[in-house]
Amino acid sequence: MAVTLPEGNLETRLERYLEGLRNRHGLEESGIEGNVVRVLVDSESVPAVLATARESLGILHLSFITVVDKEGSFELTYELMDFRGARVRVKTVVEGTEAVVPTVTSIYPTANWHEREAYDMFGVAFRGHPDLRRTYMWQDHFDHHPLLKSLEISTKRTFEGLR
Amino acid sequence: MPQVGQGILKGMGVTLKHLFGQKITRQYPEYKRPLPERSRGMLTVDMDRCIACLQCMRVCPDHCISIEQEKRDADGSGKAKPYAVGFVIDDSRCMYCSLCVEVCPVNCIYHTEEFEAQAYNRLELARQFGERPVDPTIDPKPAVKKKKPAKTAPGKGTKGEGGEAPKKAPKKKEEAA
Amino acid sequence: MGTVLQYLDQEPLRFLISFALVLFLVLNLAAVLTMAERKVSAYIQLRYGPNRVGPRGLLQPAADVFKLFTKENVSPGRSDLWVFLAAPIAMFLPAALVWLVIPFAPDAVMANLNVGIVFFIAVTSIGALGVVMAGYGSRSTFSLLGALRGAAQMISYEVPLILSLLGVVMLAGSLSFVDVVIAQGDTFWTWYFLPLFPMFIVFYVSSIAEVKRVPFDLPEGESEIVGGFMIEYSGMTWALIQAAEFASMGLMSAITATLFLGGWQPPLPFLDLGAFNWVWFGLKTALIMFTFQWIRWSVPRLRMDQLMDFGWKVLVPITLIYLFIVAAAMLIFQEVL
Amino acid sequence: MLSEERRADQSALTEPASGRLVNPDVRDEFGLETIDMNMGPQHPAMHGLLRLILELDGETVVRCDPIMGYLHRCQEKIAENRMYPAVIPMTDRLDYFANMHNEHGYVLAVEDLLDVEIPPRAEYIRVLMCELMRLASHIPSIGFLLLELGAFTPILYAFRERERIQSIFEAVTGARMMFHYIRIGGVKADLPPDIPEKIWSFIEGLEKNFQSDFVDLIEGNEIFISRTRGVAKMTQEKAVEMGLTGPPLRCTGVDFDIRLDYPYSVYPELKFDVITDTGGDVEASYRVRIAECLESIKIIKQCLEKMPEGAVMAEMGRRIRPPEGEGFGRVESPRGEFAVHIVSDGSDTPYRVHYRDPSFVNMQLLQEMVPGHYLPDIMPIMGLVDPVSGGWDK
Repeated sequence: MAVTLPEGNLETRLERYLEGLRNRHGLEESGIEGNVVRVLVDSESVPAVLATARESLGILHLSFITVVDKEGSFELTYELMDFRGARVRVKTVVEGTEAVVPTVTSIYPTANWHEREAYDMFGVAFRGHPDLRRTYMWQDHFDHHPLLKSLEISTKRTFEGLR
Repeated sequence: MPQVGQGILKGMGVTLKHLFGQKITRQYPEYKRPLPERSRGMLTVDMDRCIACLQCMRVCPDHCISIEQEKRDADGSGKAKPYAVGFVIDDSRCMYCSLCVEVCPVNCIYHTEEFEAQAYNRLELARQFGERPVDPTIDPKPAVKKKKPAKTAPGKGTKGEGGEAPKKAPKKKEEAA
Repeated sequence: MGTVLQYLDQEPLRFLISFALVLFLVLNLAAVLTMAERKVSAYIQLRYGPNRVGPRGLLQPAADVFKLFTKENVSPGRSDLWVFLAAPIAMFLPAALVWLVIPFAPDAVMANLNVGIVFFIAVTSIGALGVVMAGYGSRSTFSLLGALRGAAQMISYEVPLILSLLGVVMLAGSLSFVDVVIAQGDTFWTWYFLPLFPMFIVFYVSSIAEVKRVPFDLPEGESEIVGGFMIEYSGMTWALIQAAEFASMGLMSAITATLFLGGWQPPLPFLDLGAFNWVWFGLKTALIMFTFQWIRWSVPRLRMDQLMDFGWKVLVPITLIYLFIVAAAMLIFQEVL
Repeated sequence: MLSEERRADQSALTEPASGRLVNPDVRDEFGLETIDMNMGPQHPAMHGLLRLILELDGETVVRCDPIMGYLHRCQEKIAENRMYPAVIPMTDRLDYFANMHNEHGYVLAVEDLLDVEIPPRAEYIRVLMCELMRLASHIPSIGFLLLELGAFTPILYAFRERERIQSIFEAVTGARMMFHYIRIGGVKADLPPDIPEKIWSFIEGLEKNFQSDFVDLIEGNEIFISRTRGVAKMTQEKAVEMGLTGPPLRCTGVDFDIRLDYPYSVYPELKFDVITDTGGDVEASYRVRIAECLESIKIIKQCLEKMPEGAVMAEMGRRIRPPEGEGFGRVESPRGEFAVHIVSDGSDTPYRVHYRDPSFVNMQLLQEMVPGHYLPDIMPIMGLVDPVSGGWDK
């Protein structure tokens, strides 16, 4: 079972991706920047957009999911790569401090751990995730999400005055 | 399976060759490898040249340098200038990133070839350089303030605090000396 | 065992002395072998090995033993203590006992049993019991897995081991080690490793498996089950297990040298050293031991299913077929002679 | 011991997305229960601090659940509280077998924000260092694979070569592991004058040893083949689905290499091949790593030959304060795609730094591939993924 990698010119491919995404979904914002197709979508339509990207446009690789805490809202970046020079960056903004985003694990199975990590670090819950546990932090007795801006860490010396 | 065992025998040939080959162990405590010029060992300070500008203290990501500053007319020019009366480098924190060496305007802090930093007590690793010992357990740097976007960097406007903190009497003078 | 009891009746003093001698020899052999193992591994790996204690590190085994004696003997909280403590002894004793019947030189054999080979087979198979005891007694998943692997492996590999011994017995016509050595003659082309070459290989391979060394060290499986059955041992109990391993390794080398490489016999008649013929025995044993160590540091380890496949589907058929060939050849040549 | 059909049955039982059993109460034909086993975090053969919760049916693994976080330092939070240049020494601590690549990835992301022109000599030095680092990572990882299979010797031969590379690094950067060498806008210092010669002689020595110590010793060994061939066999689709990159992906035959497909630095000016293999198992990944070492040697030679003269640091201000925006850096680290995403708010500390570490993503393979294999097969699968503790735990 070999996978087919996209071929052809980079520009035409980028155009194709942009058109393909535009035609099927109501995008809030879109454009091409260098070798990146930038797309801003509503958080509920993320799985649909990613499904289009994988199934009909043939973008096979989900590189990472970044969550940015904007203090009041979360910005999620899904970086997709087609293995041949083109990138698709799907962005979505979720309001609120306890965000819930639909999962994309059924489309990109590799998102499993990315989403677990995002949940662990930010408390962003992914609806429909098969195994939403913490990745790094303790499973029980730890209620914080370390990368939230509201969690202040001490930048002083560790163990100050303790030795 | 025509060549069963051939691969194993070939591998055993390689090990047999090495059995009689040149050994590469260095007998460490007796033989010490010459260190290259750029090697980054433990830090040391030339206190005569230090102008107590506190830049190394501020840039240090691990908060391992503490400097106690005082206005003093050290060079006899009749003008009181900042003078480092206490200077401590805590090797138990230092990560040898060399940022302080690069930032020093008078090249008075530099890496030596010394790298054997072992002690029975973590406090013994805090090496004092000034005339007066500084308590290494107290952090002279303020915590990073939460910044607003596009504002000046943390660290600015916090000058002076650095010198004040360690002025409490050092608790463990005997170890500092 | 009747002969042993007879011995005890007749010359109790001699028996006790021999047994003490054997213990002394085996323990020393284990110490020397640890040293040799470390040196060989070091030289293969471009290192020097232990070289700090004594001249060229030769006193390292003494230092090790001293260290192990002074260490606390920790046993796991919920272990079956008596089984846990008895297991190293059950492993060590068989490895030491068989040395009683090994002929070092024409007259230097502590108990010249006429069923020496049967004695050897019977006693070594107790070793598997020790492994199971250790694994069961420590009450740890890793130990249990190691013990089960060990039991399965040692029992499986006993089959080709015994079958390959049958060839020797058939050729020599005797079950006594001394008779086997004498039957091999004092020229190296009449030694049994040439006419019985496949059996020699099978015996060698299954003896590696029997002493649980790479590539058959699954019961230990350092990178999978972290020492397996001996994971919970420390101090002297651990040292005893270690001594048992090295003793049985030395034992297997000695048996290989005795049965296939002519024992104390010199390779050519004019090299006969008379009373010093045990030197030949020692040299041959040392050579086999070195090959054990050489293999140990050159190859990776097999998996359990592959190990079983190899034992039952390769070694056993080879031995059976060759046993048949040997029997046929003997029949034919007897007619001719 | 389970029959082949039963093993196939059990892999069908596992759900594709997470690798957890739909029906965890698996009993074999005698009604015996499975046993739980806890491997790690203190396990001599485990790559770093990883804990695997295993469910065993005899020697067959029916469930494998990796637990991470024993080395988690929250590097991303640390980076948020540091100035841009002071993050570089911390990236060294991420994947500590590919420090140069981490630095390079982070620096590329900051330069993406800043829009600076890097002097060509600095670019060549970066590539030279990165390829040396790749050698210093691939060679020990071959040794680790063999170590886990029970052969102790190759790891020492591998470390002999790695130590030589580290000596070169020490002469260039001043440290053997935590280099802090690649800086925003260039590299810290030019190569010392005698270094090209040293690298040439090292490469000559390596080429002399490579065949015997890493190919002859291992490749044809029947035990090695039987332990690795067909273990963790995966299709291209599976590998792509899992998000694998680097040698684990290339060993299935997908020729994806960021150095060629998403070119950065001076890789477009250099000639090298993407190594692929069709096996898709542990043995194939070993062959890919061996061949990539040879490719790296090729790149190092080209770098040394083409090395231009000039400055090694771009002209930039002392204080680095990128404009608001986002920066991406992506490099091909020895383990796969290492990507850095920086969000800047215009101050001199980053607002958010995200590291995409290949060890972390590739480790999902364990959850997926291990069930259905025997217990000893976990170790070669770890050798296929070759994760590094500092990488997956950030």
